[in-house]
Amino acid sequence: MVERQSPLEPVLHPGSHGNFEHGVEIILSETRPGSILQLAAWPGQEKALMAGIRTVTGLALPDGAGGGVTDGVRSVFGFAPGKFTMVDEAEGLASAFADVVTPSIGTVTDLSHGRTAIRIAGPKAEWVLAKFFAIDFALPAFPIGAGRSTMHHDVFAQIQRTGADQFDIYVFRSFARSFWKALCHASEEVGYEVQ
Amino acid sequence: MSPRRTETGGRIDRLRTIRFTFDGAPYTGHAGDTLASALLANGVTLFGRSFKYHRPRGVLTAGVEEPNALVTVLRGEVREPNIPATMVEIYDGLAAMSQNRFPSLAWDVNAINQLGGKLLSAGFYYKTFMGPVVGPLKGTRFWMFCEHFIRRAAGLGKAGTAPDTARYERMNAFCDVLVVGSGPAGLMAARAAADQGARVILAELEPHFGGSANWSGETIDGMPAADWAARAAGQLEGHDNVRLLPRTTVWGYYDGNTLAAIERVTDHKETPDKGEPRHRYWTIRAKSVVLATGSLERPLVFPGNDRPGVMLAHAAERYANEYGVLPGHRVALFTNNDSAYRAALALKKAGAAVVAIVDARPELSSEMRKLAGETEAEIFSGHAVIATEGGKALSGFKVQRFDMASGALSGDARSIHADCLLMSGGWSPTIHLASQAGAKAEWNEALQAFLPPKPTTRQWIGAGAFTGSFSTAEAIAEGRAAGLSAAGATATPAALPAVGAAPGDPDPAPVFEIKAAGKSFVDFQHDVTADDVRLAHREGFVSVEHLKRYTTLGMATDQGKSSNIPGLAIMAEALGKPIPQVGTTRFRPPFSAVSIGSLAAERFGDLKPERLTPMHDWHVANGATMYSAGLWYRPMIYGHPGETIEQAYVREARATRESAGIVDVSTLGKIAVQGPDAAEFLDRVYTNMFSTLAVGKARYGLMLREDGLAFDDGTTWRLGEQDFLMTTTTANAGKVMQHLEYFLDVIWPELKVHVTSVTDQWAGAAIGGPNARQILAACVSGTAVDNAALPFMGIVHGEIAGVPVMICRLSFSGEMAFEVYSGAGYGTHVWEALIEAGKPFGLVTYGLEALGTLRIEKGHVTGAEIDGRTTGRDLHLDWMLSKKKPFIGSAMMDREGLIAPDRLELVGIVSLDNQPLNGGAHIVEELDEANPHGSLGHITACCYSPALGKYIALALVKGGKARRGTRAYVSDPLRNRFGPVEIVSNHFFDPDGSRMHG
Amino acid sequence: MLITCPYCGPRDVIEFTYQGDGNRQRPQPASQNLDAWNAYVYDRLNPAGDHNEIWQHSGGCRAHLRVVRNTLTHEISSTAFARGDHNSVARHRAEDKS
Amino acid sequence: MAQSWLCVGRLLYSLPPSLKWMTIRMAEYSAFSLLKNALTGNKDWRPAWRKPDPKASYDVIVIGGGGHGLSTAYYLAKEHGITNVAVLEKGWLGSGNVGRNTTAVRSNYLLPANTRFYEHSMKLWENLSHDLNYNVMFSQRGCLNLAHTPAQLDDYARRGNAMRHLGVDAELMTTAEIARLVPALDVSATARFPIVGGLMQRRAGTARHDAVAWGYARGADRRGVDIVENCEVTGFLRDGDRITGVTTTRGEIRAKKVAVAVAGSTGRVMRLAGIETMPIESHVLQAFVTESLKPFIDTVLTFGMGHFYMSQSDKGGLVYGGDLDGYNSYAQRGSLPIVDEVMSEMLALFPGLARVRMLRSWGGVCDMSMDGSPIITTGPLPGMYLNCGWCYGGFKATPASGWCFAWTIAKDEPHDLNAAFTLDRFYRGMVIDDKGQGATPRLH
Repeated sequence: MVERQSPLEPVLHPGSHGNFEHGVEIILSETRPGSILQLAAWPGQEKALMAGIRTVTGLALPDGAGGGVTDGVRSVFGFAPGKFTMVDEAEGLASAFADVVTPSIGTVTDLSHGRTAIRIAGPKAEWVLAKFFAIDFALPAFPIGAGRSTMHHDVFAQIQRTGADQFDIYVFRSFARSFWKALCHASEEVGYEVQ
Repeated sequence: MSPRRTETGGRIDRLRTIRFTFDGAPYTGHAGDTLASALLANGVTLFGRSFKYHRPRGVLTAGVEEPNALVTVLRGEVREPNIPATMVEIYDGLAAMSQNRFPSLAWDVNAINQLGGKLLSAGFYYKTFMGPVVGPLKGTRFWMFCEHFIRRAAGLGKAGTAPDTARYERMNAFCDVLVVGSGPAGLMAARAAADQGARVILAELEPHFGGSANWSGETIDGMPAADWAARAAGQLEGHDNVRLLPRTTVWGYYDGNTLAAIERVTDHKETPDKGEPRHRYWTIRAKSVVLATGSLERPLVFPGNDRPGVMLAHAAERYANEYGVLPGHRVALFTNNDSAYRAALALKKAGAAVVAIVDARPELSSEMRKLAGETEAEIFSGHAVIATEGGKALSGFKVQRFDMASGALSGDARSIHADCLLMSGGWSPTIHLASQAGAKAEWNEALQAFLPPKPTTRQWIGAGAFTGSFSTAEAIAEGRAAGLSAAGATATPAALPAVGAAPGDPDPAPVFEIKAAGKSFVDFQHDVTADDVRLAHREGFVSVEHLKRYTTLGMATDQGKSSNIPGLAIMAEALGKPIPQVGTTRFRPPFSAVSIGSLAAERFGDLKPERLTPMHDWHVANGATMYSAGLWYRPMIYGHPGETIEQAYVREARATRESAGIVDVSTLGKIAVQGPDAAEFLDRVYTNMFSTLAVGKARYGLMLREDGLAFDDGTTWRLGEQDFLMTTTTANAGKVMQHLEYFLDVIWPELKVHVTSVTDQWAGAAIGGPNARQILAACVSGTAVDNAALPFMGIVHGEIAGVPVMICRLSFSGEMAFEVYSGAGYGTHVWEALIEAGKPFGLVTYGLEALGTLRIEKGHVTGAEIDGRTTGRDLHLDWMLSKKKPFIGSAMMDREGLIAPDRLELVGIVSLDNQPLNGGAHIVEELDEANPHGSLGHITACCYSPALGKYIALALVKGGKARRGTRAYVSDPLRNRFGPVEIVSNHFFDPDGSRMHG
Repeated sequence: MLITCPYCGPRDVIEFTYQGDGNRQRPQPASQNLDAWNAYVYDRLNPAGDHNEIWQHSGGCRAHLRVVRNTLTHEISSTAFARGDHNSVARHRAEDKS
Repeated sequence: MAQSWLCVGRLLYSLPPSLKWMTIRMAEYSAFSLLKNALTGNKDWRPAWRKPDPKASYDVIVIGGGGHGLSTAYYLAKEHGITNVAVLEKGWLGSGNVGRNTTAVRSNYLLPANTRFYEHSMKLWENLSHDLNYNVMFSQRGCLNLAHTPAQLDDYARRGNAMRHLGVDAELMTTAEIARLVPALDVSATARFPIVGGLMQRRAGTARHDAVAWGYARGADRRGVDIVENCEVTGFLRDGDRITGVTTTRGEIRAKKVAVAVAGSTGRVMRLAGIETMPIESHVLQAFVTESLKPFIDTVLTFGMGHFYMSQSDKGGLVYGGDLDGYNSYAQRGSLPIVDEVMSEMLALFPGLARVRMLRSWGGVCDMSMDGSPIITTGPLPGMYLNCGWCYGGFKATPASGWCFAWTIAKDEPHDLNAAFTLDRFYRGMVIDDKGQGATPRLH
């Protein structure tokens, strides 16, 4: 199998950077999932779609806008009415959904190449992300598993909280390198490690 | 020991000595000093020069409202102009310079302007400098000649041109309660809200929390107020739900309770830590705001009130109590209210001699008489200061008997020797943020001040001096109540900290100006005098906005913080109206000036992100010159050493037509259009039919705007019955996406269609030329690519080098051509495989220039022709305007203006003199190089055509279709290019398309 | 300015694209009534006060919203999905807020 | 160092006697009157314009005491001899956009209808201070549009050539020339959007915005026009369809002709006349000024990869602005994202300004028309005349707008220069869309 090229390759420098003498408070990494799908239901078919997600992945989506769940391998979250981002470490998830999300329920759109997944973790993750996005990252406002669609100037982002101190950010592939550089720059103040 | 430093007292760290320079001269101060306090401690009294008259000026205040003592702070080559010395914390190596003087602060040639005096009265420049109406200086020349000198005399500091290497950052914050100001009211509010569990942010513009507690000399809870404040701030620091922001000015109050603040993170440091920003720009979305912003002391307006050594009473009190500095040894006080007596007493306690207390009021209360007695000053009640004496520093002043009711002066003037004169004209609550939030200030006759209205929502709540409650005890009670209320709790009775304070009546006497001979300043920095205000009145500039604009009162860097109310009062008197009828101005952001760097924040040095195609690194590594197209970067040419741009693109285009060329088309907008109604939707969106398109085929489509003008074009591929892949031009991808979403969401919600941007999902390579098919055949597996399997506009799926690809046979270049799409992560892999397969055929990579050349030869349109003003007909795309169905724009496209015969229509242009043509050149019937006129239209795109061996262009020309075959001229006066051309069809090359159909 | 997206919650105005007067009525697609088309394409109510307008949450869920906003004060009195059939989805978010 | 303003004054007196005579003869504002008054303590200056009570009727009522309303009244009196005119202003004179713009004056448009009109304005500007006997400080320091790609430079060349073919000055500048003219500019090739050249109109420049309102007010007043401040129009008087006057907060006023020049409030005022919809949206446009600085930039400058423009006032403040906030508003109150955007673009051009400070911001309400061009027309009701839709262009249009509107009112038909600026051009598909954005006002 041919390996996919990451847009971050030339700028992803593993190791500690910035003001890390007092400790590393941010860990940045690219998660490189095999599959990133958009699953979208027609109005009224949201529950059917959520059931389909459960059938294929075993993940039970909570009700409510922006709800999501992760099992560490597969993650899913709502980002718009009736629309979900579904992520799997393995490739080929689109075909698994092809029979489940029928035309009467909604559509499946493969974005596995189109989005780059960046993970930011550590005690200062909220602090660094708050430099970019005008959304409330505090845990009560943004619970674990939940997803948000937002933007930093021209860069559209979907963000899922996958841990108390951990967020997975999905950005358009073409913007990924610029965004990564900005993320590193913003993390220098607190010291960061690239994995 | 510095000459003016007290032996003890103050909140400076006397063990830490700090060295700095002012105008190159070395000085020392202590940690905790501002530049103003440190210079005062060194006996410096001359800080700056005023704007117009270049009068010598000292320090008037101790805070953000300082109008006089402005300096430029230097960090190497980087300059920061117009910073109040009162706001600069000194650090080792600080270099500050005075401004607006030449050659030196003490000897300034422009001080000659003072002789101009009455000639340079308000608005004088509107009345002169117009110059003669005939001769060489008529028109605007004479004024511009004068303006040259005026501009050089005006202005304050000099902006730097060296790039600032500091960092600026943005921070988004959310909280339940934002408390602005950390005096006793703010501290109490923050504490009360935090105790309710609310998320609290407390912002303080000074380095230390505590506000007036830091210098009031009062006691709270039996301890010095400053200690109480430090303890309260320390307790707040321990709360998880509280964020303390010192050195943070909340400068803007925007819609939706969004507040903007600037935190000066490292201005007070010699060097910032690694990655530490200089300024942090906080955007705070607060459910509720407690405004505890205090109040500002007002100067009194009297002749010579601007002489260095005259300062606000509380400022002197601050210098003594907070910084351990005596602003003078022989101090006097001129006041219209009780609050200033405390200042006189503070200076006395700090070691100064208080020589006189001049009070405009005829009677003093017994408490004030007692306080005055403690200062051992001579008391002049019912008196006023009518002049000051001295040169660049105060040596004394004159007092005369003053009748408050009539303003009349009487009796003999008496001179008093003093080196510092404190003045107090009462206090104005700092209502700026409330005003920005839309609150209309209300005049309070007793306090002689504009107060904020009582809030009607929980958006904001005021506390302390901000509301006109000037005593610390009131501030403490109001602060607690405001904090509870902001947190959504109801106030319960509680024991409040006890305050030990000097007595005093908060109401000042309504005295603003002492009318006597000499210049009495209202706006210190801008040199607006009381006479200027009266002149504005005489000339009819009586509304407060006219007053401001005509005299420039309140337009200086302090934005009228000290001058607004005295200015209004003088105008009110001239008009014979009460002050509130003259009006107050609405305050607009910012509260105080903010660095532009902080507002650009993370975008400083990084205005826009770069958008890169999957093959970007390959292009750069292989010699491409990259071209920024919107946010994207695209190869312009792959130049060989020594080649010009024209040579490179001609080579690339020629090779493509002779053998094959490949170009990165990943930037094309790509939108997945999916769902049972997708075909119906496309029929409505495009001018031509898509429901009839077979699966596995693509079609070229044109979209119009609702107004009937051309919007965008591209091919759309039918990948499945309910599954289309739409392509758009690179530039319009976002606009087309929004256009589609709007119609689906707002106009036709009944259609079951999803649209998704998949631009980034696919890498695209277009390969074209006589050998293109053979090259594909050499590397594609899993499908045939011959004419049967892959007819024109057909789509096949296969593999290249182990990667799944989707290939559509379509042509922009006019050659036998294919677009090869693969997953973006495989883009470079497929690209390299294609190039490898093309090697035996001499395949070239080509860039935007050759792409443009090939399309011009074919007469295809792009954004240069679909420019928002052309119709489908103008571009000869009539054949695409279906008559079988309505579509977006169909109803409006036949209006008279859109079918007029003189519209600009697309034509081809051939240079007849074999010289290059220029984009943006115009086309005329008759050449007139001296007086170009009669434009028929313009060239939209041009190139040297290797296929035709000529310079050619596309152009939009009036009635262009009918002009085919006629002569005309290019007229390009901007580039001095004139010459004959022939107008031809836009289809220059292979008009019947035999090449692409193979 | 904050606009409360029924799906995403209160968000900064920077995330939204203004799509104008929400009172405009698009004629039937096949209509040849040029007056009606002219009114739809070019005429605006433009009131000084409450205004019924369309916004797209382009930097968020990308849904179009029908917003009633006062053009004198910028106060927003209501937001809902322009697509009526999405408004039930919004309930959860509204409950989160309260 | 001949820096003193006094030196400048003295220069005036050293002019040849004939020129001096010309200067003095024409008006009461002059260096001599200034000196004379200075010697008498400035006690004898008169109000710049009277404060009359409104009369019961006029030949023409102009609603709106902004730049356009005042210039209309001025040219009605001066060019057409119609002096029985009232200008009604709801607040203080010049409180609308003439008092809150970024002062640029230029005629560098693409489409002929706009170019001709704005060039007429430019010619009036060039003699305006003399004409009004009021120094409006029109400074022809040039306006430079920066181009950042060769394609954009071609686009500018198209516009510049269009101007030249109508007799308007325009030239292209190279990066090196630009660097010499504006030394603080980042002209490096490594800039995110490198500067590849620019389009310069040398005759463009800036003027002192408030002075324009005051100068026209004084000029109109001296020709007999009544300027009535604090007089808000609350309704229209009608005889059938015909407009015969207005009701105001200061009583009813009748007139043969009622002209509306209230850009920013057009929707509100037209609604009083029963016209509910217009091809206009009111949007807020912010502007900014820095603290005073010594001379930093000697031209008006615009950024090509965003929406940013800047000049420096004679007082020394950098005056600059950018895009609309992007939504309907009558609030004169801006939003933060535009602040950030404008400052970012400013620093992309001038990294050295990061430590300069923004002092003041304000918002103006713009009538954004559906094609970005203005409306100066008879109607839409009998007895009414309408001037609106100025988008960003209102200030520089002030002289020509008043001049053309006065013509239209006096002669009941448009002048050639405003013949294209009709209200029905949208319906007819005759839009004048310099930006090519269609009916999307926030994009004009």
